[in-house]
Amino acid sequence: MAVNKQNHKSSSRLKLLLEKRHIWFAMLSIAAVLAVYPFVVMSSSSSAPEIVPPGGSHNGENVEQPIEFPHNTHVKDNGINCMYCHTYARRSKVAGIPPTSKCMGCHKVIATDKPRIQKLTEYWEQKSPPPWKKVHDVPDFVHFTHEKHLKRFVFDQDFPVENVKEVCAFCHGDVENMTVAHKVKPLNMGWCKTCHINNGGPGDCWACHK
Amino acid sequence: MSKHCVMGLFSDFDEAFAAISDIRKTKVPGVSVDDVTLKSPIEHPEIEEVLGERPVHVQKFTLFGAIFGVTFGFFFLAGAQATFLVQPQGGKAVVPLPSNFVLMYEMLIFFAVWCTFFAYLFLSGLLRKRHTLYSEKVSLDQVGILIDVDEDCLEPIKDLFKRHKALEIREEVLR
Amino acid sequence: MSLENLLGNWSQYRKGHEEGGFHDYKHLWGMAIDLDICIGCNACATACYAENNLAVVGKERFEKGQAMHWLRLERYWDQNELDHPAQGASFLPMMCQQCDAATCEPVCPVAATYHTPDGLNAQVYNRCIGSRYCSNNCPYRNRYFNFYSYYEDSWPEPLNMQLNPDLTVRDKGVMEKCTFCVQRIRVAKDNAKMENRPVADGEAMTACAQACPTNAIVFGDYMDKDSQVAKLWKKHQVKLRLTKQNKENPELRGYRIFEELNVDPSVMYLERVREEV
Amino acid sequence: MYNEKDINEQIAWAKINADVLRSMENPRKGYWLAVLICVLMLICAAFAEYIQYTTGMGPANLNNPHMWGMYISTFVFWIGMSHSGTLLSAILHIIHADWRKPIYRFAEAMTTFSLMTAGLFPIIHLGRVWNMYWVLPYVSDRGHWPNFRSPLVWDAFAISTYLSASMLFLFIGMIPDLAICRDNAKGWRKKLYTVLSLGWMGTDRQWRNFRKTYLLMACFLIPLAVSVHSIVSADFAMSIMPGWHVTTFPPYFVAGALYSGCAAIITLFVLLRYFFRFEEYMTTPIMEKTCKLTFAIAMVWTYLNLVEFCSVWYGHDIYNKEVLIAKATGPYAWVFWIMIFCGSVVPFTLAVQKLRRHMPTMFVVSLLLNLSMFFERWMIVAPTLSMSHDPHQWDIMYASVVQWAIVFGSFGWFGLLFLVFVKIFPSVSMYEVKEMVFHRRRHLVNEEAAARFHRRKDDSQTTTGEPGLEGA
Amino acid sequence: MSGKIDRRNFLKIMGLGGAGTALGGCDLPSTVTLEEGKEEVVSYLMPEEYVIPGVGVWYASTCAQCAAGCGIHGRVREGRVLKLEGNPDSSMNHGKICMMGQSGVQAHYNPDRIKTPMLREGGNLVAVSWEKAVGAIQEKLSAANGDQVAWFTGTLSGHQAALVSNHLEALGSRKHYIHEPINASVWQAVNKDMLGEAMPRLRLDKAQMILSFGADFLGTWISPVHFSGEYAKFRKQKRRGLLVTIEPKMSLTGANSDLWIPAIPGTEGVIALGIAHQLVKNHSKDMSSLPASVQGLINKYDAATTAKIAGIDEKRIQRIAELLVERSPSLVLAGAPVEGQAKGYASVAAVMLLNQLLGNIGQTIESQGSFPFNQLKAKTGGTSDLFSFVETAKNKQLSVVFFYGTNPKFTAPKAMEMDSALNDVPFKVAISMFMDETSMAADVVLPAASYLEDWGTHVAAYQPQQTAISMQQPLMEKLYAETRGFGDIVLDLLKVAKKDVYSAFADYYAYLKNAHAALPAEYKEAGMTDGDAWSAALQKGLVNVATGSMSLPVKPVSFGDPAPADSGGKFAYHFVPSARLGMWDGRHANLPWIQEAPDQITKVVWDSWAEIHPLTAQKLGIKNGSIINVESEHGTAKVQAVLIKAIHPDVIAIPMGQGHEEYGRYAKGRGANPLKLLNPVKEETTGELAMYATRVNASPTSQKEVVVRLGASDTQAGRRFVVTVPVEQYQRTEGA
Repeated sequence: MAVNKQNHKSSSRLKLLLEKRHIWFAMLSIAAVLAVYPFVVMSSSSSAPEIVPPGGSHNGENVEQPIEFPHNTHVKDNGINCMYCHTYARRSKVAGIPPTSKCMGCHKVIATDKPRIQKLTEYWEQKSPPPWKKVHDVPDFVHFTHEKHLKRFVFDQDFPVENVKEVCAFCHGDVENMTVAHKVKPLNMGWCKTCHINNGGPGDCWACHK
Repeated sequence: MSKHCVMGLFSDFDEAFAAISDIRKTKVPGVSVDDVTLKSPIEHPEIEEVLGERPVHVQKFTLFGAIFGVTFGFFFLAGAQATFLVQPQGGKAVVPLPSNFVLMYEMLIFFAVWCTFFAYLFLSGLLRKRHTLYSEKVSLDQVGILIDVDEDCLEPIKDLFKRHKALEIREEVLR
Repeated sequence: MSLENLLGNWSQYRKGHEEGGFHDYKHLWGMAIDLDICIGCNACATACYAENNLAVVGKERFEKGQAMHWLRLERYWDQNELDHPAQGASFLPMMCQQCDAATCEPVCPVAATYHTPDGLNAQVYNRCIGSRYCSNNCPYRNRYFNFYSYYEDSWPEPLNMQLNPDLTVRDKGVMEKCTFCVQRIRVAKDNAKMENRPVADGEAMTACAQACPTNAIVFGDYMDKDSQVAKLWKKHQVKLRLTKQNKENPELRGYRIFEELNVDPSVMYLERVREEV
Repeated sequence: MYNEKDINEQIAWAKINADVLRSMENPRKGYWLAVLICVLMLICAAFAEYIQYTTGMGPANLNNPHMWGMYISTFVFWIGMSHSGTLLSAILHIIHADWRKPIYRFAEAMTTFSLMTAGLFPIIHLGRVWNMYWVLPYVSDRGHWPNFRSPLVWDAFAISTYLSASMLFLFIGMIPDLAICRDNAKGWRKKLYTVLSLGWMGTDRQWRNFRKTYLLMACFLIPLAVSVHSIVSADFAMSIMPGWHVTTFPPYFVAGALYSGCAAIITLFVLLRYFFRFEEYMTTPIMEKTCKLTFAIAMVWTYLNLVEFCSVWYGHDIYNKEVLIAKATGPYAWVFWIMIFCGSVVPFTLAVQKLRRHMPTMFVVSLLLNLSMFFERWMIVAPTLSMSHDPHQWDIMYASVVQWAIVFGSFGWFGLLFLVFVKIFPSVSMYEVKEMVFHRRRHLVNEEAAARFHRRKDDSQTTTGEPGLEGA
Repeated sequence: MSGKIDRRNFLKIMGLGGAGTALGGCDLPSTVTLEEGKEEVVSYLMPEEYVIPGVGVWYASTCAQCAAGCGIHGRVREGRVLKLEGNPDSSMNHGKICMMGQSGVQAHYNPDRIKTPMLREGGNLVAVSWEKAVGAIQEKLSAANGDQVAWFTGTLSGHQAALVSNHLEALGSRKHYIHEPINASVWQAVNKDMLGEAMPRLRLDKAQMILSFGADFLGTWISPVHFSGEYAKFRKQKRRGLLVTIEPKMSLTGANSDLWIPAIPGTEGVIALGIAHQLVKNHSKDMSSLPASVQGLINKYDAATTAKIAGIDEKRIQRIAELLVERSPSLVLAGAPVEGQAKGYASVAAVMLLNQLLGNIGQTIESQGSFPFNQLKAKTGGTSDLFSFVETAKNKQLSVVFFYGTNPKFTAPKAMEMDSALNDVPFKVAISMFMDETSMAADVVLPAASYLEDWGTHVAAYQPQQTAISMQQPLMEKLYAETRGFGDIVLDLLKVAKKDVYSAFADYYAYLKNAHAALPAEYKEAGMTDGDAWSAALQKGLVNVATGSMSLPVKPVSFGDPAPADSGGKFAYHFVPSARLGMWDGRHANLPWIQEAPDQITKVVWDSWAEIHPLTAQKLGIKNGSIINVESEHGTAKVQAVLIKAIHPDVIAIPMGQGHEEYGRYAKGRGANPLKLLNPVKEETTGELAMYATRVNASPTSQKEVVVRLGASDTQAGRRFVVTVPVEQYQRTEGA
């Protein structure tokens, strides 16, 4: 390899290149593209009263529950409203797990022969509720409240309450078709924040962190 | 006709200087001063008297880096500040220029320095495979002259080197 | 969003300068503390411990100045007293003054402390990295730092069952301070919002104001012109956004501490009164 | 009185190579002992940091008024130290003071290493160290950015810029020397230098670009160094705290930085000269010049100190004044007066020629100067926190064992880096000494020729460089 | 109330999940704490009525942290009580609460609570079952002669007091010792004699001037929260009320006075007489209705004599008399330093005489009216029962004693030999939440439920404008299954002692509900069932009681010369065991909030200390923070010296409350107990312990410690922190 020669040649080519004016435009346009990227990161539509469901997906782990509760049977096959069991959702920050008595209300007579129901009955008789595992868990410093989200997306919109599962699905996914619930949305801050921006939610940090 | 590369080592710079000026003067056909490379343990800017002016372009990259740094700095900072959902303002500007100037200044220098560095690596032909015709004595105290010549000019050059009391002459065939 | 946000904020900034900054706030929580009837009984400070999950640090750490009292009751003696403090002691409940131009805010490297749209000076614990600059830049020295994981020994079981679940228990390395009981404000605002009505005066109440046996601490919304606190500020001719108050009646008792530093605190104190006998 | 030359221009180039390369070989027992000491110091710091990491900032004795302690003052100290390289190398390079050539390399290394030490302190002092990267502007889905108005973010930017720039400066300046090392080394060193020298051959093209790059770097390094220490001063000056909110802080900090940098150069000068037998390169006249420079900076520092006191005094800001009075009379008075004595009185020894030619004296003096500078930083950080606006929170604070251990260990860390450096990299710039020798010899030859031409007899006085200060 | 265990389970797991710690130690919060299936969420077995997880509900109850009986609201969430606030319906505290009341939750959740009954076996207290513990008690009770059984309690009122009385009655004993170290017993005795009513209603809000002789009504006197509210009204009157305090060591009230005058304890009576002298001589107040002996005393203490004895400037005395006349109606009060002397009764009577002379009675001192339910009235006490208990015990006249709500082993002076008296009682039953000193000495310890998990009623001794029976209801399930409410324990005793009456009640709750149902019809709204009325009472937290209005007849009281007689001998300094709001008599020393709350005056935390005037300290060679020995005839206390000007130079004060030998991790081994030093001097008329009559000496040791206190500077260093303006300016702008 004729290094020396090569060097001279390349340097003279470069010299040509450098003397051309348009190189400056090229360089500055690279700079401009790079410089606006923070704008691009956050760009999205402005707040509006209509509902923009949050996107995003998450491949949740399969959580082992004491009883493999089949959400599909209850919601899809039997058409039970989410808030029938998760009754606190409209009144409190937590949606609540139904008390065992509520399960037993039906299952004293329904499907008593199924092993899962027998397990439930066992818990009931031992007077200890099943130790459910938390699937949708946000960090302790996040103060999410179901009550206000339902107000925003259901009650303020005159959204039919019987279809509330569509709103629940924003964050909990298609529970209707799940057996044991698992996480299908990221539930992380960026995700929450995007939804807040799209739906005109508060942008104040203290809205969630106290 | 194959190309050859010759290197002569000289005990001091004055000898090398004289040798190059001889090359320039004698005008051996097929040998151009442009093909001469001086290898020295220290810098000899005065060699340009005989080698001819060879321009340096590093500063242009530096300028580019500086301009890029300062514009990027501004847009980056302003963009980031504008995208805070809640503006920590307390009645103060969202894009506060005085404090942004500080960071723009730093970014100017940051990019300028790095651009200079990479331009230097690029323009001085570093980071390449080393020429085989290299004597470790160049890094000690001797001065080398490297010249690419056609085969037929080889001897005159060697003679010229010898005339100038070259301590050692090496050659190599270029492919 | 972002560009819009930028422009919107820019105009807000301009407007802020013309009209005094806080006019776009929906609420501006403020306080008025009457030092004449503050008896220095510590009820407010203890209420703060109870409400805000404040760690009890113990004697050794208290000695080192690592206590976590968000509200401290300062006690001063007259400078020119002779043998005895003939006019008693001066008590001063000192909590975060929720400055409108807070000096702590611009210095936080990660923007963990910022100004909320309620005019509060917020501290986001989970964003804080513990550089402690905010505390250094607070002339009131009202920011407290978690020098240890206090929760480990401050609430031995079952004392931890008392912890207020509405706010975070802070771990080591995090700055914290008085929030004007933001969780209580939040509840009041939420209740009002659920019922689609404005927040009533006295509905949002800090724990200290709630406890104060003499009602020396008055808390409320400065933007609500009918609130007790707004009336008091008005009565004492103290205005926000001023470095120096231009009172028609300079004898009125309202004043703000370190007003001259231009930090624009949201707490107005009323001067202590003593009768020369 | 003393008419020595900066350097013996007749010194053979081969000897230069040999001398410097010798210094990089065969560490003696003393070297390993020094390494061991440094490692032990570092272990102290690591242990202290472990305690602090696991239990919180409490063991450091920080408290409500004193949210910052010796970590920050040591941070400022090391940042200040880092200005030595810039001063000696960049500034003197630009003004063509060629006497810098034998000593700038280690000064530059000092710059880099003290920056690497300084940069640790803001991290160590964080309450939640594990989240330190939040200060950097990185893209995340949360859309979080640091608060660019905070001087601490400026610090992060400035230090990273300064660190990368000074490392590049050090590295670029070392490439020709690395090539020399490459040509003389064997084994792993050969590989290392081959990689690091980036294929340097000393061609005229490389030299041309090299010279330009080096000059450009130097040009950027000077304003950068000034801005870095101004930004460090902004950590204080941008606050509203009495004693911190001072307009003269940026120049005061820069002067202090140059001062401590110079003092540290003297210290290391003496040490290297003694341990590596560099007497021929680190000569007494060069020491004298360094001392004179230090003396000048010491006087600038003294002046700025006085200006600060005066402006506080005449400004009549009560809080500021209180802090100033407390500095001089309060619990930290002993620190203050040691700082004044060592920083403003002791440097007069540098003006005495006899003393400044005496290496052991200069070693001690330079340590005293650095002590003064260390105390100066403490006097900046502590009294303001102890005596700020709210008298209710007044307090006195001395650093705890944990703080001391980490500060102590930082010296070990710096020492270790430096010790590794001197054995791996040439601590005297060989090619530049050669240049210096070359040019001086050529100058001498010309002078002699001129002298012969003018038939002057007396040519003994016409050595190059400046003559010594007569009978100081 | 279904599923007790489940609910508690729920609390512990789900509740704490919500409260939990926030910022996990070294984790990156955003990555690590977003977890799935790691945390358990426990549901109810049965839905709890009224309980919505995540929503706090406020329930009314009554504070039992001191005897004042303020109404409280407790915030309950997920079955846990989280915070206590004042009950706005209570005319006692109008929704306000003091630091002690706030700390009630810490007593309730205290980690050092007794969880099981304990029985002394082989010298040690061992955990036993309730059956065994109660069996042991019943065994001793049946063996004992009825009159040898006694109850030793703190102030009791409401149905608890009634049950205790009934228990004693059933056993045929009249021995109910009631002990409160912080009391107003002598003042009450004087009132009883003078006004016919021990606890008249004080109208601070109507007074133009209050002259307080050591009555710390803002801090520790009778009903501090109520008086604080009244004080605010007193200050905010059209003409701002004037407060003058005369006391040996600055109390919280003293700290808020317009004029604070330090006085040697014991000379207050003389000062009062000196003022009376001025009133009679210069302001033509009529003293003709007074007994001749009193007239003689008034004549005796002219300004010069008073000034000489009390060490107060003559002009001050004249000026105070002038002000009292000028600002009528006024209110003159006497507190512990006046009472706590051998001649305490005379001193208090001399002070109350001023009210009589000034015509305040009927103006600012009103009758409480007659309370219709005599059995529910507060049973208050002081320190005289300590003497009688020790005497009776030493005479071996006691075989079984029940202790509740008091800790005499801690509060009795060493010289009283309480320890040996307790040893002389063969069987002691302590009903307590904590292992305090007395419980440690008991033979059976019964774990009491906290007042936040217990039922009860309270009728405070001092009733504000609206008299009420305060309701106490559990705010949450019992924390420990083995604890029992005090009412239940006494009821169980009564079920044995008086089976025919009490076996009808399943538990104390049933008893109370029944008692409420038995209230006259005017206590229930028309058309309400008993159940509704009961719910309404619980919801409001009180039952208002109509009291007949009564006037106070003033009876002249004759008393002796209150001038102090003794010189103290070799002990040069007057000793003041001062009371602190918060620590009280030491019963709250186990609450971390109280320990960490700075003392109001000295701002010291977590310790006890001796307050000394700087001049005295200089004389004794004591520096701030020196460890000193405070030595009385009966003991020595080693404490830290705190130099403070807010004390008479002849006085050394150590606050009460610390110096526990037991009482849990926060109290144990902290500071010194000043009560141990006291001389067992009796007040001559009432037999109370003269707590302020002890003389001490102080000497420095070589040790010195940092005073751990809040705040560094005693002065504002020129800052505008607390700005004080003269009252004239206030009147120009806001008052009058």
